[in-house]
Amino acid sequence: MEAIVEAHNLFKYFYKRKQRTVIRACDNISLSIPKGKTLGLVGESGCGKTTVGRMLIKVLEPDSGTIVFNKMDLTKLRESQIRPLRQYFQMIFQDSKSAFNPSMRVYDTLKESVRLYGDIKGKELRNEILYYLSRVNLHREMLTHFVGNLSGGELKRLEIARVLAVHPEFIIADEPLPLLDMSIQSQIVNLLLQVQMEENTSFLFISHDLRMVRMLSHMVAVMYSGKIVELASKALITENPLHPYTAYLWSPKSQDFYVRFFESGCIYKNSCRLFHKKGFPLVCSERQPALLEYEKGHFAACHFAHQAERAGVRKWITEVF
Amino acid sequence: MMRFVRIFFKEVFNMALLIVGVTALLYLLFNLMPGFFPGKGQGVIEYLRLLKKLFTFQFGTSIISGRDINSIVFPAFRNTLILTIGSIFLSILISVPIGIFSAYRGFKTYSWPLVIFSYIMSSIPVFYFGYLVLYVISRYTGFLPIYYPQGVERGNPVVSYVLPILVLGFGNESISEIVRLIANELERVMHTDYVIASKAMGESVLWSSVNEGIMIPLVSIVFSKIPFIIGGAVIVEHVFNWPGMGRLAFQATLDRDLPVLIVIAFLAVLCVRVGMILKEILLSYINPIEK
Amino acid sequence: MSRLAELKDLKVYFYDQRDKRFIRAVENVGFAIEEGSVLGVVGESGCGKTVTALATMGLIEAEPGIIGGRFFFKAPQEDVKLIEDYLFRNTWMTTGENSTRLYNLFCGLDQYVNFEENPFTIIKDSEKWLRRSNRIMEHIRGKNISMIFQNPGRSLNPFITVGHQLERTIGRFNPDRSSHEIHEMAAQWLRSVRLYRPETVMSMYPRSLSVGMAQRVIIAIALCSNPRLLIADEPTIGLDTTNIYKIIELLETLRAEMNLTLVLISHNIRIVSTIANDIIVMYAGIVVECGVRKDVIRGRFGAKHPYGAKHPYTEALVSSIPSDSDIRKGKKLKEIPGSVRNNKREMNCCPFLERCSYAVGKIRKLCESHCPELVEVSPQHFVRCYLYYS
Amino acid sequence: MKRFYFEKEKPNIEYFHVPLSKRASVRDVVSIGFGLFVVSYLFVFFGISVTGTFIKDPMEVNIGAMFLSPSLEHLFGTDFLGRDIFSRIVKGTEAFFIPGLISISVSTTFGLLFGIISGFYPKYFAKIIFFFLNIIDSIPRIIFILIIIVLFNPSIYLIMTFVGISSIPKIASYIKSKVEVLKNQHSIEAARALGLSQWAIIFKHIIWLSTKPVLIIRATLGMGESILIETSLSYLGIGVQEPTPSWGNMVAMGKDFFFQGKIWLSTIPAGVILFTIMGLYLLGDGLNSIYNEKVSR
Repeated sequence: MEAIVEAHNLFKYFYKRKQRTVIRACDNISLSIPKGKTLGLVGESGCGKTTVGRMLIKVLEPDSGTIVFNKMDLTKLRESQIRPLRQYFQMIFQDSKSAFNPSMRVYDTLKESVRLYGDIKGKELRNEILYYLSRVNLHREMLTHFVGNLSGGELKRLEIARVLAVHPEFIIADEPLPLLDMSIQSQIVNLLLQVQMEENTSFLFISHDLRMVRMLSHMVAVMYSGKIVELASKALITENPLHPYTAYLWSPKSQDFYVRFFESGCIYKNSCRLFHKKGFPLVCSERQPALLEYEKGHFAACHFAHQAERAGVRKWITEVF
Repeated sequence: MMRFVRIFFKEVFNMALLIVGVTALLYLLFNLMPGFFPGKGQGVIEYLRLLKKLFTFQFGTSIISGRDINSIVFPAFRNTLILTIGSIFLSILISVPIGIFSAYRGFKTYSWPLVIFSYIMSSIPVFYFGYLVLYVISRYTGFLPIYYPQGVERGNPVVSYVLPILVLGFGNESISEIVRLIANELERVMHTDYVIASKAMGESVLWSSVNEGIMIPLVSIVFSKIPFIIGGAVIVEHVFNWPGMGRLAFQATLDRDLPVLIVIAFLAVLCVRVGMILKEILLSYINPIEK
Repeated sequence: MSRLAELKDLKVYFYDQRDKRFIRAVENVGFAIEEGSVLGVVGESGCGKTVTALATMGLIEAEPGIIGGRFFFKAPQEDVKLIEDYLFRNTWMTTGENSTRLYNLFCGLDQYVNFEENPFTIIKDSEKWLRRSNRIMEHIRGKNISMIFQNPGRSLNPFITVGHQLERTIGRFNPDRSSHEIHEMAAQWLRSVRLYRPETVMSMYPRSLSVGMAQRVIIAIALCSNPRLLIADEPTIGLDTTNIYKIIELLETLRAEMNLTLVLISHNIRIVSTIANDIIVMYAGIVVECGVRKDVIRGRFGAKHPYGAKHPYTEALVSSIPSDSDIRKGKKLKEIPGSVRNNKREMNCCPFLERCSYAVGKIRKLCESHCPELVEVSPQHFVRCYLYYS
Repeated sequence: MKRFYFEKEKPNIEYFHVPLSKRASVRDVVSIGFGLFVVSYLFVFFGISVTGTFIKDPMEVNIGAMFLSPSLEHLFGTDFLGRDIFSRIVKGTEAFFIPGLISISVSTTFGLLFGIISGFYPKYFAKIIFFFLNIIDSIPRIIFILIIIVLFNPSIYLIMTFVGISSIPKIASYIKSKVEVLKNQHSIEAARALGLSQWAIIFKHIIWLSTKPVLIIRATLGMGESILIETSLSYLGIGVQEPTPSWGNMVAMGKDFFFQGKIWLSTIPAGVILFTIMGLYLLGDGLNSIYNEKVSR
């Protein structure tokens, strides 16, 4: 199936004037999200996954690299040309309380997004808004509420309703789950799955929790400080992860190295269990492993990926509880 | 420590630039007047000579009234400085306790008369309040000298400072502003997470919320009120017939004496900019978060 | 083990200015904590678990606040002289073994509060009560009980450096030390919290700390006065999964080292069940189930209850978190329909009525009539549901 | 002090929104009420003085009726020339009403313009704009006015435009801080991601919803300040000249008779000034505490 969004070797460096350091937010990132499928982006906080999300949606300008959306190269277009296209890719923000204008009521926020791309008036507009509210099973009474006195779960659902009202084809969910309770998280996950089934929209689900991403997405990309270290389908990621970092993400209990400082060679080597187990092999600390395809549709960026089974990477996924 | 020095130099450069700007503005305004300013070389050379005169503090003689500006302006400047600083301290002394009390107590039992008092005080017109105080003092007590002891018998000038400082301290509208700002800020800060967390650690609420709740609003409002207080001084000096810079300015406007006015404006701007520098340094000391 | 603290039927009400109506935040919640054990309090957001923690610490300022209840705490002798010389002599409770005294920190509450039923009026002089409880709790707060709050980023004073804040707390609790010693103790505390470069961390401002590091610093600050009881309110919300396990491990090792009792409050029952000895499940301000961890999670299969005695809410909570196996099988997440209804005072049906999957047929009439009582299903395991009424 | 809470029987409709009327505490309601009362009687006075219906001729000298105490015929009594004080006060509002409005409109429009430009483009425009605004801001306002009086010998209207210009920096910095708060609050980023055009975001989200309250509050306080300035200028004798009545020069005229015991000659106008300025300040304060969302537990 042809990909709806493709990104080819994106680079984005942030320069910190104070400490004069360069933060490599995105280092040669290339993704492709097929139509109607979900790509999960997993990584610890501060590994640049939010910048990837923001760049795909042209809120942030990449230093170099191209973004292709429906066979249209976005990096070339100017802002005025992109605006009509914005209807097709939307974003759900992490802190939903600050994504709304505090002095607007729920009715006005939804009215604003419904009328954005379709000129609907009066009665029909009201039905449309009520339809979207019932779509994310919010109570009719919420219409007159200010955004201030809604609870966390309701705010997130309202944000989803606002995004759906614009009929997008591609939605980026930037860490929607961490601040919510478990039961509300499962409600949101089921809602997203239902939306995908009905409207065949494709998702980029950014999170730090490998379990929820595994639940939702078809393809999973694991990111570590600006680089994609592993890219595989949902089943393969948990069955036999090639990169030790994925195993560490899945069951963090089994890992106790957490000292991370940056040098040449593989970025993950300092807290990589394989590196310590194999007696600090030179190849790891010299050469930066590239993202190679070791199996059909299974990419990994580790020198020892080809002999991962023998190295027993899969054994580390012990039952956590 | 390095941070303060860097900020200081940045601000001094800023101040120099601003003062040049102010003098440029004044010079432009004066040139609008048809032929008033008897500049021989028109335009920039004249302006540079004016700048040199201003920055080296010898103001020469005023062309209109022929008086030597230096001898008039400096004592007046000293008096107004004392008056301004005294009244700033007085208004801080009055309004900070009221602000803290009304934030701490909430607008409940005892605090609302104090807040109403601070509102009345700051909206009384300064000139009337001066006369009222004069009338009351002279009518019933009579121990405070009403007029600044002119000429020979100096008397003790300190006592005669008390009355104008009292009036300007109460009269200028900064009291209600400070009370309102501190009450709102403290109210907000006392319910933030880190103050409740420190209260759970056993620390007193006021101690942990003093940085953001009181110091920042106080410093930012007091130092930005200096121009208004200097303005207020003009009126108080007129009421008390007090030989300050304000009265001098007023006299100068009556007999259209422009050079004196330029000098007074220049000194006032100098005062305000020094205040701004102090404010920047204090704020950067209290609030370490680099924007 | 002797009992460290016991809370008896705490009642906390808030008054809603907008609707002129009472909100029942917490209704007769009670639990007992053994010395050195870990108590897990689980419940969705907005079910009153944070209010209970704040009430025990005396940090509730909202009107009218605490209405009823007694909180016994084994405070050391010198901290409690204030309670003894007050008029309320006989307010302590003695426990079995060495009859140590547990002092009631809410003593004198009923003197300030009285309420009538029919128009349901509460008359409380909250100003005097706040002043009094502050005076009592000053000795207890920070020294004997300390608390960790929800989001670590906002619990540190952003205007002073981390080291300064830690030293200030340490300095307050052992005043006789010199500043150099205090600095050394602060560095030692940071090392004990697994922060390996204490000097650089101490010189940083809270804004430049990462979430995990901020949480560790807060734990260090909370423990530097080596309290007897540590209340951790949602320590793991907002953290990455890797950080969550590290923080939980850290809490467990510190508790073992310092023989500290821990009250862990969280919305995720899986995390709580990893280290808690006994668990309390709260819903809409009411304790719905309390008991030992094994019973609450699995529910003992007694004769009377073939499929294990568990409150439907607890069952839903446990099943809503996917275990590894059913993630692999890709099962659909089981969610609890609907959301927590704000608990006005007057409704007296079972709070979990609309969302309960068992409330059908004959039992529903019982559930709708009035709120069930806590029934002892098996030794030390109480459930508040009509399913288990014998 | 005992506190009584009781629960009125309310219909069981669950509504949670916070209408503006519900959000105000007792203190805000009182201050806004008082403020609105003051603003309304200002309009009434202005209306009367323009149409000149109820009041007597404020200039008409009547030597026979000097220093009359307040009576039905002369509401506030008469001054040393026998002119009716009440009608002079009513006429006095005309001196500062229109100039006040001019100064507010000047300061709010330019303040909004500069505030938004420097809020949105922090690096380039903000530095330039705030350089010039700082120049105006650092000259004390009354000295600035004295200079202008010496130069142009202006009427009260021109003075008030300069007063408006001199209060632009304050409003611009308030609006800039408000825009910055909004910017790092994601709400503008979300709107742009949604697809709203740049101008729609600026006009609807920023101007209409967020900065409108700030402008209204600054306008009321600005009106209070312009009254204070106009009265003190006319007190000094350089604002409105003697025969035309203004509150300032009424106080000035009254002060000579202060020590003869007739203090009410200058007390009445001063009291009216106090009443008006306090009303405007309270109005600004009440609106301020309503508009910034209080964190309700």
